[in-house]
Amino acid sequence: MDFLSNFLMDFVKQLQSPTLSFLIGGMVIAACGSQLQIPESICKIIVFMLLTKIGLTGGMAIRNSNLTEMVLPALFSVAIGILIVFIARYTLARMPKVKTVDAIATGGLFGAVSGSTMAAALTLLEEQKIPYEAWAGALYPFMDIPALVTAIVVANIYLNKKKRKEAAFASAQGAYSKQPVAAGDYSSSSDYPSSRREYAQQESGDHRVKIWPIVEESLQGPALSAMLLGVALGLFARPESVYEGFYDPLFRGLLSILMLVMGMEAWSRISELRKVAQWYVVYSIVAPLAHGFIAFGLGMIAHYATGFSMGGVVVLAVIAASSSDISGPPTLRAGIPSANPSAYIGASTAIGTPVAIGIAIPLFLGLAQTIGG
Amino acid sequence: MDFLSNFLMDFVKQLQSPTLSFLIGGMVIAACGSQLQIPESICKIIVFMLLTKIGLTGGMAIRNSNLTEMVLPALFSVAIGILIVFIARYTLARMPKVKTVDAIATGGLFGAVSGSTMAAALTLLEEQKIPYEAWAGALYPFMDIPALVTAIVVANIYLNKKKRKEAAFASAQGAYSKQPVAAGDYSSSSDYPSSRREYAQQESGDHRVKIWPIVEESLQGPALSAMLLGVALGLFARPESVYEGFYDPLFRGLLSILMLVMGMEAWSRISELRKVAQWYVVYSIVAPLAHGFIAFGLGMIAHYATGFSMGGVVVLAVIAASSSDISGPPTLRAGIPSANPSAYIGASTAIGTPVAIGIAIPLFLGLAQTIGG
Amino acid sequence: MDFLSNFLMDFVKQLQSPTLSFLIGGMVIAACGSQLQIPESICKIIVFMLLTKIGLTGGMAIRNSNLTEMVLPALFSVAIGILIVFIARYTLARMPKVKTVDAIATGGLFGAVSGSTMAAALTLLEEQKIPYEAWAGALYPFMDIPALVTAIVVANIYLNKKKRKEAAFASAQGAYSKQPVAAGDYSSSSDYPSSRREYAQQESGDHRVKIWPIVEESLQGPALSAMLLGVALGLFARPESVYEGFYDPLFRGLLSILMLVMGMEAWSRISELRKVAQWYVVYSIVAPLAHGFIAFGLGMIAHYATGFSMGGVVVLAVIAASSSDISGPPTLRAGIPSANPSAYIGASTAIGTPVAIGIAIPLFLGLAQTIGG
Amino acid sequence: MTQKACKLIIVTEKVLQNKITQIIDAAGATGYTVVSAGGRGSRNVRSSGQPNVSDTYSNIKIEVLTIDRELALKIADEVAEQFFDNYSGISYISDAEVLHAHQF
Amino acid sequence: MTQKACKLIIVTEKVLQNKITQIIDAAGATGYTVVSAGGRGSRNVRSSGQPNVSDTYSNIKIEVLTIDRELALKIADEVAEQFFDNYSGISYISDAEVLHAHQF
Amino acid sequence: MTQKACKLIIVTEKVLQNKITQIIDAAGATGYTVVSAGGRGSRNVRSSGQPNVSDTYSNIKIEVLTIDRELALKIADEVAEQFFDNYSGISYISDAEVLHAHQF
Ligand SMILES: Nc1ncnc2c1ncn2[C@@H]1O[C@H](COP(=O)(O)O)[C@@H](O)[C@H]1O
Ligand SMILES: Nc1ncnc2c1ncn2[C@@H]1O[C@H](COP(=O)(O)O)[C@@H](O)[C@H]1O
Ligand SMILES: Nc1ncnc2c1ncn2[C@@H]1O[C@H](COP(=O)(O)O)[C@@H](O)[C@H]1O
Ligand code: NA
Ligand code: NA
Ligand code: NA
Repeated sequence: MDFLSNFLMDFVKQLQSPTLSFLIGGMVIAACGSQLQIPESICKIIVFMLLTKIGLTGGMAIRNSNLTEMVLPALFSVAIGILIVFIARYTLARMPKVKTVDAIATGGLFGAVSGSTMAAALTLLEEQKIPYEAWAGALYPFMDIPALVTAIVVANIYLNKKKRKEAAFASAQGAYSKQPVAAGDYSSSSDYPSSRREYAQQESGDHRVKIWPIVEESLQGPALSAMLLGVALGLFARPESVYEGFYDPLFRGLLSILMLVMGMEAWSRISELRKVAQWYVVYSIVAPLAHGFIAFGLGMIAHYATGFSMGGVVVLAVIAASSSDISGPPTLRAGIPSANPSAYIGASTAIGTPVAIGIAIPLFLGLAQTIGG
Repeated sequence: MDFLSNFLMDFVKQLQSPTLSFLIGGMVIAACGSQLQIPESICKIIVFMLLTKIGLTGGMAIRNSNLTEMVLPALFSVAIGILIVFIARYTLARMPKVKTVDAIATGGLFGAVSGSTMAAALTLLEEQKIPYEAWAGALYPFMDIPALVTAIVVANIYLNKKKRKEAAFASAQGAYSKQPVAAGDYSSSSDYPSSRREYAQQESGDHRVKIWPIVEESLQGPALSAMLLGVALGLFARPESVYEGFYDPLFRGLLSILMLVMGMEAWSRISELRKVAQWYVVYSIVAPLAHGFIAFGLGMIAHYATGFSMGGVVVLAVIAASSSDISGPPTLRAGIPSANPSAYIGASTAIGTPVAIGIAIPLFLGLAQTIGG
Repeated sequence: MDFLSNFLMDFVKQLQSPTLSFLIGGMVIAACGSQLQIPESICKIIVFMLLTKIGLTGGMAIRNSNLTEMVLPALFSVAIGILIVFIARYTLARMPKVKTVDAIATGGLFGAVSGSTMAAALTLLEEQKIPYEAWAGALYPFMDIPALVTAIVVANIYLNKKKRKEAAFASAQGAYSKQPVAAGDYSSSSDYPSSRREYAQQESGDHRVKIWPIVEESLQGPALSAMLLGVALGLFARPESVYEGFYDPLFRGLLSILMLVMGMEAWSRISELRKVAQWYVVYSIVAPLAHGFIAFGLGMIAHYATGFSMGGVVVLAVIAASSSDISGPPTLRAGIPSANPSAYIGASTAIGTPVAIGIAIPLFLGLAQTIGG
Repeated sequence: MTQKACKLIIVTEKVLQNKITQIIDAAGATGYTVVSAGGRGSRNVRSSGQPNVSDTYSNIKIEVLTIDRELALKIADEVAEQFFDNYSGISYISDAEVLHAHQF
Repeated sequence: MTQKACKLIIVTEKVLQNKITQIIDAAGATGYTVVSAGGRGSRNVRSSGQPNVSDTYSNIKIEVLTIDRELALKIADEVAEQFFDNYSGISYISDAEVLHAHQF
Repeated sequence: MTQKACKLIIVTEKVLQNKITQIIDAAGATGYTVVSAGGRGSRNVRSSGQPNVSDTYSNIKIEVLTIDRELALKIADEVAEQFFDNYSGISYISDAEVLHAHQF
């Protein structure tokens, strides 16, 4: 009882933190119809600076770290990223009115990681003075990439199975469509083939999806490449002066602006969710918390096994709870073109992300404090 | 004599402040034909940050304030906002070659408030170490909205009166124009009705302008909603860490960039003024000072009645002297579409704002120091 | 031996500085195909802030300086700017497959100054605690403008000579092309003159290029006008508060982002160089160092003659080694339209600038330390 | 299968974007495409109130493919009637042929 | 010397830009022009995943001048076949007359 | 009342914008519309010198509605003569019908 009331008070207190209150503020002003716009170029540079800073922190930390400590958490990250996709495959995809590819893509997005959600968690950990491994941010790619790769591979295996026959048929048509069209008579209406082939069918010849291009595309995305750049500079250069005078002090303020944008974005996406099956709403409320608990559990194993800090456990839980907002969507769009982005982006942006930031972060923080303190 | 020379020396010193010198610098480099451009996205984010900061200051102050102190200044703000429109209605509008609607819209713009001018005043007050109520910035909407609403209502009442007959005629024509146009013959020139109806005539049916939509539109504008967001966060959240580490320290520097832009903008708008009656020039030099003096007087009443600080009196005078630059123009454009924006925006941007910042701010500051010291 | 190994260790250490490591990082991530983009509006505002800051530093310094000290370095700057163009005229232009106008334009660009390269040098000087005259940044226009003017004048003299005959012929044709074209018959194909005149030929009537418009265009460019604005404000206003609270503390961090962009840009331009003669590659590796050594030598003369500091000598060498990236290209494009920008921009951006920043800066810094220490 | 269509182009001030796209939707067109534009016209009824010193365009160009000329004219007429007294703007039509049996 | 040409216009999602310009190049067109666009269509197969709250457009409009109708149709066909099942997009053609003997 | 018109389209490098709009004004056209564009051409006389790594377009597309073909050709001719030797660019014309008796 006392525990619960403490927990709730802590919870409210954390909602008052700059990070979460700007998120809520964004939702509120969007709901009020505010015309406020944060230009896209500003959002881009903020994301760049936040992830470069996280990377720099990680890179400078790794220099003096015992990297064997990172092995177990990194392995768990990979496992969680893959697991989340299969959870979606065998829960969300089974729901009525939910298309299987849409569900797999949604799983991929929820398995992937949001840099801004992670930044919010790191900030709150610092505010609460809970220590965490400085390399914790570097777990990001270990969960992000496996989730996206798994989703794309699973979706294409599913599509290949389902479409083997149709694909054979369509490829015959495709060849036909390449024969020269009779031209010259401008007003005559030529007869166009109306059938088209599934994009993934190009792979259908060898019945295999190539994994490396997906990994490469993820690493080249703006979020991950900013972070890896930061790690590399932190490792091999001496960025301390700009880190201390620029990237670090501006971190929280820039994050508050980004949170505002994410709140506004969440609100404006809610209407899109109406067009898709209501199970997406259920999934995007439950999934972040479920994924977070799984990761929290695995993190506790690492805590007892290799001394992974409680702060690190929270980071692991939050990146599991988060869903990708920057590099995930385009990667999935290209890798599973037949999946409906309204479904997966809507679910993630409108509900998944606010739940991850506004509920999962304070929840796992509180849990860590209760267990750890 | 001594007083005047002191005053003049103070004046020059204030022109040397970063805020005012960047404004003048902007005018000078624009006059020299500089190709320097500050991207629009940067201006937008600067305005957002300045007004959020002012809002945060206000919100955090209100938490520990006796809000009854705010009642009188807020009432005066409303009164001044309305009064300024009527002043324009009965002075500028009576001048030869000045169209009445244009004059009313100009009055509305000069009655409304410029967030950046206010930011400049607050910065100079701080530099001069003159204390003011932290909630003083929150007077903004109390003057801004009444001025815009009054201008739109007065203009539409005027237009309704004037156009009742024409409107009846035009609405008959309007109905006619909706009958289907004979199509099919591509080269024949169909006969289009060339008459159009006044947009405001849509209101002419019930002879009333709806006030709430105008208020709503003002509140939803980017400037006011950033400020109100700041107030709300200052009140209900704990934004101290980002306030002290981000919004507050960047305030002056960002303001200097915005002042530069406003100086450049002022210069480049001057040519537009040539197209409108020269009375606009007279009005936009005199009005900011006149409005400022009225507000200063009312502020002094509040000073003696309820202990409103001298710094607060300066803020009140400056927001009266200022004319809106961000949310005012589009609101007026939509509310009084037949008014010529070259007239009101030109008058405000090219002359009104430089006068308010470059003359009114140092003037009222000096006055307050002389009276208060 | 010991000297060399010391020098090399210093060199590597300087490559680890934030400035140079972000440059290298940019090249690496571009080579890895990163999708990271720094929005153009961000680059513009960074350039503005860096050059305003350099200007402010200079302007505030000049207030308390003995300006006669600046005379010799300024004269040397002018001389170097002019000399560099003639070097290109009599070396690069003589190479096989190199068009003379292209070579002259390349010389102009390498003679002109890059604000960001200069900013990098100033930052490294500060990190190494090597003192330099605060007005050193103000040498920029003294080298930049003469180089651009010389290149345009030399190119047009060359073109006038070469084309006197062709020009006469073309201008006859040009007059012919102005006679009214028979219209009315929409489907008939009118006969267009296919010959066109060299743009510079408009000047060929009086056989003289006007110099003042080129100077004016340089001064009005975004980089130089930001810097001159800073100088003026530093001289005549009191910008200390924004300088210390905004422009100065953000300088290094913003520079690191700009260096990243320049690294990415350099890499992505390399392919363009393949289209032009390979002598451009040789030139753009050798020229920055050669120009730097000439300037270093002249700087040493000023060092012994008038006490020009060793830090100032480094600045002089680096601005000589640098090639213009912002205002130079458009000025040359307009002044020598027949020169191929792929050649000069490619040479400068892809090789010249990385060499100037990554090799020339640490080289001349090391040299100054060795000589001076 | 190609399909003859009429293409209506409206160039006007950015502030009108929402109001005009509502008219287009209400008229029953199947879609529209909007592009940022700058420009200068003969009437210049009203200047746009956009900042001069920044790098943005203050006009928009809206293109609407309609199945027949009548619908295009209806939209253009409505837009002109409501706005072109007080706002800058021009509209014109040209022919187009929509490909691939797009449901438009 | 003017030259009759065919102008193909494709309006579709920005993410496809690179893939479509590759198709255009491969088909042998001499060039293309791309413009940022916003819009609304009838099919709305997929929404773009672009942020709603920012000020950018998420579509592109690509214009290709081709020497004959056949090439335009070939490009449009290829694009529609590969993408228009899963992405928003429309394509149409109109006539144009290229001036000045531009090698296109 | 609709009015037959000629639409001239010029796609060229952004640096020429001011110079070309001066030519258009001087030639007596009543207006023009400018749009930011990217592109690739066959001639690529000169690359634009714009940054590759940023997200902006370095071309512009200018559209001029003219009352007759003659004026369009005059402008195109002048532009090509002054610039297209040294700058990338293409120009073409098509037909249009201006609506609502716009004074153009
Ligand atoms: N002759 C023209 N050719 C192309 N665009 C035009 C023309 N006249 C006007 N426009 C466009 O229409 C807008 C409004 O024109 P106006 O109402 O005449 O001021 C201008 O800003 C231009 O973008
Ligand atoms: N009738 C139309 N007129 C103009 N543009 C259209 C039209 N229909 C569709 N579009 C454009 O094509 C894009 C894709 O259309 P759709 O595939 O129908 O969703 C839209 O976002 C619009 O930009
Ligand atoms: N065939 C084409 N179709 C559409 N746009 C073109 C074409 N050719 C050239 N352009 C445009 O014109 C610009 C200059 O072309 P060019 O002078 O051939 O390099 C290119 O950057 C394109 O934007
Ligand atoms: Na996740
Ligand atoms: Na006011
Ligand atoms: Na140089």
